[in-house]
Amino acid sequence: MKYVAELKAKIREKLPELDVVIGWKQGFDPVHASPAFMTTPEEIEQLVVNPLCVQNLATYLPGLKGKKVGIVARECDTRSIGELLQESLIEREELTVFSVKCPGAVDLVKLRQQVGDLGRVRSISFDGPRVTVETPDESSSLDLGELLPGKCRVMAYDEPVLADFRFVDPDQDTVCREEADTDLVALEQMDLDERFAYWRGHLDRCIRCYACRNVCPMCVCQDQCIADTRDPHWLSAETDVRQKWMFQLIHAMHLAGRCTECGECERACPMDIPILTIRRKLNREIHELFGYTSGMDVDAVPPLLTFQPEEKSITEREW
Amino acid sequence: MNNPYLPEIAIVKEIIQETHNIKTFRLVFKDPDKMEQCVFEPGQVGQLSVFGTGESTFVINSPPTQKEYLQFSVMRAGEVTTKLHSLKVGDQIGVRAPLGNCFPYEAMKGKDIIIVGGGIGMAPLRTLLLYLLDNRQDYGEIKVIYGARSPEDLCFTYEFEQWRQKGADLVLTVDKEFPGWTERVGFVPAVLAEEAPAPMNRVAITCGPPIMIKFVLKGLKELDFADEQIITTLEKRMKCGIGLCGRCNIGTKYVCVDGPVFTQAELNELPAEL
Amino acid sequence: MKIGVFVCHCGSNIAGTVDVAGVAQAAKNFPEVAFATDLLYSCSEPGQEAIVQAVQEHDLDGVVVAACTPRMHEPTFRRAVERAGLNRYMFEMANIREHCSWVGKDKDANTRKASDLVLQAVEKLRFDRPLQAKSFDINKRVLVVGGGVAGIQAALDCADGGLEVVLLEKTSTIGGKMAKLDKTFPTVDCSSCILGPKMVDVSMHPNITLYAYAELESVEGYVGNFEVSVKKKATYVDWDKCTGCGLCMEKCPSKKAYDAFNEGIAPTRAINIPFPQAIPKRAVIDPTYCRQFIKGKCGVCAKVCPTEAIDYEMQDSFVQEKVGAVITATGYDLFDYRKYGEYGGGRYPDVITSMQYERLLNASGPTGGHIQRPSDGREPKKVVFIQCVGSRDKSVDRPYCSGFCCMYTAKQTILTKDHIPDSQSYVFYMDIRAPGKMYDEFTRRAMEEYGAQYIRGRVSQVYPYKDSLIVRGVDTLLGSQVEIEADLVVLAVGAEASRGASELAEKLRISYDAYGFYMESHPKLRPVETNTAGVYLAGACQGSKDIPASVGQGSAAAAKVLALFSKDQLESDPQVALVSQARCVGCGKCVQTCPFGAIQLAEDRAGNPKAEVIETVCQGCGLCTVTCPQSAIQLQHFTDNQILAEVNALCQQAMEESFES
Amino acid sequence: MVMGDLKFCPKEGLSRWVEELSREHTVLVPQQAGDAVEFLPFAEGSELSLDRQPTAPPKKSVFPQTETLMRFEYQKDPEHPDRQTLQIKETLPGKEKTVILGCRPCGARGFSVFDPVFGQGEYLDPYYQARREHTVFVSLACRHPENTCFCNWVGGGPADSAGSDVLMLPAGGGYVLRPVTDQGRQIVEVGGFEDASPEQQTEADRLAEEAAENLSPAPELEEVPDKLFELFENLDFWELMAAKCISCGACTYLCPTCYCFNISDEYSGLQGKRIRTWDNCMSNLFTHEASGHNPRPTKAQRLRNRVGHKFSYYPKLHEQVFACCGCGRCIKSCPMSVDIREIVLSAKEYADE
Amino acid sequence: MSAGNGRELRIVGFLCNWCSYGGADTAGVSRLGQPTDLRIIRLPCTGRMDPLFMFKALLSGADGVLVSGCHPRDCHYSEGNFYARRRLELAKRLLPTLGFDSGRFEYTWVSASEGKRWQQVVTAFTEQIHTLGPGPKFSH
Repeated sequence: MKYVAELKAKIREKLPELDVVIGWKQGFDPVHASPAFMTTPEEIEQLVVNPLCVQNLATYLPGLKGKKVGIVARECDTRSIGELLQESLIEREELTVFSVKCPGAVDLVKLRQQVGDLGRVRSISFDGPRVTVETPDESSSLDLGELLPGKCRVMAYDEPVLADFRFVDPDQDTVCREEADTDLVALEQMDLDERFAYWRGHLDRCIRCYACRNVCPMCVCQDQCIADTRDPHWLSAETDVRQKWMFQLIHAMHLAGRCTECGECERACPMDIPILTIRRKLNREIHELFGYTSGMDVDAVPPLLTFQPEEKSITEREW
Repeated sequence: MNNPYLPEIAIVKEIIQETHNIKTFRLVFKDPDKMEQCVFEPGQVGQLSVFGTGESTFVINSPPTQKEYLQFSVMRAGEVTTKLHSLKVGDQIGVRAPLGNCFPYEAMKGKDIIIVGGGIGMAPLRTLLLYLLDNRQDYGEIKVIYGARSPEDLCFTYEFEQWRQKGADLVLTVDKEFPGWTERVGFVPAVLAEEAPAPMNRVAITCGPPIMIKFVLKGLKELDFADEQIITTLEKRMKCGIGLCGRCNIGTKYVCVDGPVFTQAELNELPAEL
Repeated sequence: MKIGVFVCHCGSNIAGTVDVAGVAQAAKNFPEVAFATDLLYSCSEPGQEAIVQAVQEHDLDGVVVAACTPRMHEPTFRRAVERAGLNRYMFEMANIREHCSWVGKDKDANTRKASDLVLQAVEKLRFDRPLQAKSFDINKRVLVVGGGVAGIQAALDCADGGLEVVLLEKTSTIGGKMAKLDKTFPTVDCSSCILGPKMVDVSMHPNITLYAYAELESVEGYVGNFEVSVKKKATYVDWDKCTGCGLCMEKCPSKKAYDAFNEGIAPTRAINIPFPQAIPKRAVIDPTYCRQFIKGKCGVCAKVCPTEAIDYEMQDSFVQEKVGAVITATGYDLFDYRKYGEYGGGRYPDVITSMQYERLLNASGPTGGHIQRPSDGREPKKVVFIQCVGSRDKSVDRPYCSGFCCMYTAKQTILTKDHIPDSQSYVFYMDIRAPGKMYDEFTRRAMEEYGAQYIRGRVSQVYPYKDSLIVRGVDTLLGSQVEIEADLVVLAVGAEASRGASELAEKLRISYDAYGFYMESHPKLRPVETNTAGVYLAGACQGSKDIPASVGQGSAAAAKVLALFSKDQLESDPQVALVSQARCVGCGKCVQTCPFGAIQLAEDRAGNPKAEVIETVCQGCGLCTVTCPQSAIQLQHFTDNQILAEVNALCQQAMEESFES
Repeated sequence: MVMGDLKFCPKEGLSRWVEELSREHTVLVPQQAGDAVEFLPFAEGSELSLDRQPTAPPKKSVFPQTETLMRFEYQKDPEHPDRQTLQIKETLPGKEKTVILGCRPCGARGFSVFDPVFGQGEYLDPYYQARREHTVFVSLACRHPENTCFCNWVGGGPADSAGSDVLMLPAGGGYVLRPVTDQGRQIVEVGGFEDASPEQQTEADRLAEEAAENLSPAPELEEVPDKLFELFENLDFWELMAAKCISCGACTYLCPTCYCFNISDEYSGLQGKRIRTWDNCMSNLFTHEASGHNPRPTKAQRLRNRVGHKFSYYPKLHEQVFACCGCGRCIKSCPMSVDIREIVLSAKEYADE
Repeated sequence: MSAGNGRELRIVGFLCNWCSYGGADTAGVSRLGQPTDLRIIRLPCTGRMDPLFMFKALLSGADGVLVSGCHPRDCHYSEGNFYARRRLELAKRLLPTLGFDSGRFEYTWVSASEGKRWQQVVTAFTEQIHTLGPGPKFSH
């Protein structure tokens, strides 16, 4: 991105006032970017912004409470920041948001489906909507639009929820877009038995590593999660699919009205389980019931922490 | 093959309410042969199982010479200890014992002894003390400083007289004045400083709450005890008790098999992760 | 842990459709159950004794009684368990009567269900922990809201019992509806003669602080320690100076003010004292009629007032009071007689309400006790009374019986005859409800001695004819249509919840029924208590009732308060939320949702924010427990683990069965 | 190696062999499941997925995520319900043979880290041993090392045979099967394969060599155990290394050598079981004591222990062998791309200022 | 009064103490016959009803879950059922996505005086669950 130089200059300027600035840098191989915790000018030089910068860095913010933190954030990432602020999990004064216009994102699972094992990719380059990937065997030219993660196809973010500094290239378009939620639509076309079998099958793979939980910016409990306690004893330590399923429901219900659909849970899942779908379904229902979208308004109250004596959208079933 | 995870079934023979949150359990193996075969050394631990709740580690605090039962003192803190406290005489539980190392009682022969205990920390020391008293002739002076917050928080009060009769110089202390309390008043480290045992040919063994240990160690240093002369026991969260599950290590040492007894000199070799 | 299970026969109530001994036998195989038996009547003295004995004999740690609903006997058994030396929260009940034996016919199914319910209770009990009630000081002052006869009685009884009483009345005088009445049934004694002295007692009692023309603004706190804010509405007369001489009222040029006390049958002055015996006897300006307020000039009252008490600039003011208990005695309002268009109420001046008629009968009323038709002042000869106007009628959403209309109508027919000996009264009624002492005799007297003609049937229409009214109805006993030419039609309007009752209920956090009447704790056994500790009910605010019942309830509520205050300290229910400091992350979501403000954020030693429950304020609803994502705040006795244990107990078999293989 | 031991399995002969094996044994083969590749029991029609490194290693076949150690039951005498007796029943795994076919050499090598701990110390783990004894590993040598592969750092290689019973070496449109153990030899015999031709053998060796060459060169790690020990108290270093870690268990649960476990009881009514489940040293609760004390409260301290265990404590206790097989799963499965190689090298190159 | 073919299904009820538990008592006192499948768990308030209990029950093999509390505005704790309504409605709407018929879970309001209504609720819900049949199965 052309704005990266400008971004680096701004971070350099602000760094003396900040304890750390979180951004991305090149990771261990061509297709992986990695969070960068920048405290020195040299580290700022390593900063990159490209469609491989997939991590939502907002997830680190609650853990850095009390420190002056700068964060490089895409538009969708600022939604998580907005929600964190709304719940007073972080302090606005401690935060400096370097808002960057999203260059698009690559779903590595989709990339793998296209080019095979990512561990063999020698190089990857971006030229507008074209993505060129080189492996020892071949060179592929792909369309970035086809590689976008599902989360980029359900909501279009033109502007950040909040920003202290904004970086946009001239003529840069918004890459994410609002389309039908294909995963959910596909699921809802199945009959109930198939859906049950779908989840039973997928969740059976879960290894209970809790990457989905730990990467979630809205998981406030972290070390105190009820998935790990015996008082209360919601889950047993067993690894049968019930426990795994129940955990997903715990996570989803605790996120209801708070989930910012950043998709990190699904991205982090080493077993590639499509768990975002459950959260997305809840978000859709919350929108329908309460006209509410999380994270967009720092002053709003999450819908499950309030009520209306007359609920317009809830039809009381007469029994 | 011997399955080290498999507890023996034991029956609660007697329960002694020591303090408001400490109970002592006397356990007998269901299989009399096992009782017979159970050989352990002072300082070794056992894993007590309340099936359905889990297992927890406690020092066997009866002396090896006591063949009638195994004794454990349990302070109520977590899930297992709470469940243990709800046991009744006649209830059956699981026991895996003995595990871990023991106090170097052989190496202590011919030496003067200073035992410094606080609160529930007296439990592991009791087994050593009783062993020493049973072999009184092998050891020099045996001084015991035992303190607790209040007289109600002292364990084994019913045995103090016996310990004294058998030749222990028992110094009791509580944190502040209490009506009817005629023994010493003051924190354990302060009483240690007052007693000021000479370090020559002496071994110090201490066990108690971390804050007490910290100041007792400091006090012993000030009395010129060498690290090799100071012995303590460590506690860690343990599961398997046999060095496999991987959580109780400090660097290369596994508290469950390499401990719980360590000299200060040994601890100095370990990384600082207590 | 050792658990004892006691399965109650309840005579044949349970044993009739549940194999009680079989349930007890099954319970012996439940975890940690060390003793199980069946009892004929577990709540009886021998039954309770058997429980106490078994606890001691078998060294039990907890008790499950499978019997009736815990809403009935949980307190009974908790006391028994406590007598046996256990903590009273080491007890669970399995409801195998209301939820089982009484609703299922199949004995096998019922027995299985009863066993499940016992297992469920046992599994919950395994997670019960002894809970200790905390004691706290109480403020031995009581607030009585409403100065009608019920409130007056409650206030006087409390005051006589040595309590300081704050009495709140929204109008400018106490006395309520009773003060408006002429005579009272069934003795036909003068209402003001019997109420008047009580009103004076209130004004003279050293323990009673009266706020008239005042309303309850807000209530904070909890039983023993309520803090209330009282709004003293602006009267525009400084009551400390006003002597009630009445000069202002005499000279007031605004003579068309609405007279609420007289039910609007005659006008009053813009500045007025409602009636001569008013307590306090103080003037109030009605700014909607006062010329000083409407036109900005007049000032007559200010000029004539000998004590210079008039203050046109007066604003509402607020007083804070601390009390330990609240008695609500807010009474009732009358059904709007215009709602039955066919009766012509509000359209024809000679169709009036029973209360308006009362004021016509009353010697201190605007007509001096002479019955005069509102339209032309003529003395009516034929008076038709229509009963159940706004009672027992689903079509106007008043399906309940107001209970006192039959009686006051009978009284009014008697009084009519007394006032106008050549008059004839007709009463259209549905049924005569006269179950009180001397009540039925009274209605018979009205018919037999005073010749009131009772017609069983509804009136279909009232319409004007010449200078009188035709009342068309049906006599269902004769099966014929009836038409009566009446000079005056009196509608026996029913009672409905006092306007503003629901707002007050929400301030006090008490519940009210679909009609706005306050809900008592138990319809039979706790008729003056509410479900909010320290808030009691007296009089018609709980449901329509007559004077003796209201007075009785006033005394009952006072007795409850006196009993409550007989101790210097109260014990709080320990079934409250408890925060695990170690697990709380201080996110504050519980603080946000607690309906009682019972949770606050405090800091731990390390300066981390932690939720903290104010035990005496917590009501034990458990909302916070569900709100807290890490379940760090647990409602004691209803913890996650306890409910999960119940779920697991109930799903145990289902779970095994649902594995296909 | 006896020459006649080497057999050749043509590509199309593979599923027939697997089918044959699955008649007598449970055969776990990598199969596509969702977007992941998992070891699942071979059933008729199962498609082998051999092109990708399986998402999870075959660890759970020998060290299942949940192992029932024993069952217990409280038995009650209906006449005296207060007297209940406890029965404990040991639940050792059965003796049926399991074949893992198509794992990578690193996956099989992982168990060589388990063996000294679970099968050679003072206490032997009968569950592990039973499963280990009855499991046969047929490993597929790697042709194309990935960016995350570093088996050569820790003593392995694309055609490493440590821990394997049979090695499958791609060659000539099929596989040269090289039995490593007697168990392996028996397994290969089941296939009734022809001997591998010298050309096939040469090609297999050549491809293995090529693969090895494609790995980035292994650094010298000899001083790492001491270096890490020295760095123990340098919390700044560990905080820097752990900054991006989110304390999840993706790395440990997918690691072929991580063996930390938890033991807990689950019950229903009067019955229950004591289970052993994988545990994650990166979790705060791993060392959290009932008193509230935690010797490793921060992720930096936990990462220090994880890396320390693999590259310092374990080698110090077990003949300088690293507790790592270099499969790279912890790197590629890490949501935040934490790279253990980077940490080890940083420690190695760390110079006190 | 047994619904269906006589074989009971497992229905777990969560009732608030003040209204619906009382309503069920009232039904009992009035001897209003009901199917026997339901087992009731008493809660102080529907505000205590964590929707996760419902999921837990369904995943543990329950065939149906019924929650009942005070009518809105009548909550003993003023607001508990208002929060519950939002939580439970949302949870109910999630069920079909997971492969559970949303009819396996209902929440409703029954006051302490509505014994007749309670009878109708239990009867109708039990019939509904019998129509749906046993809940989805897990297999190993």
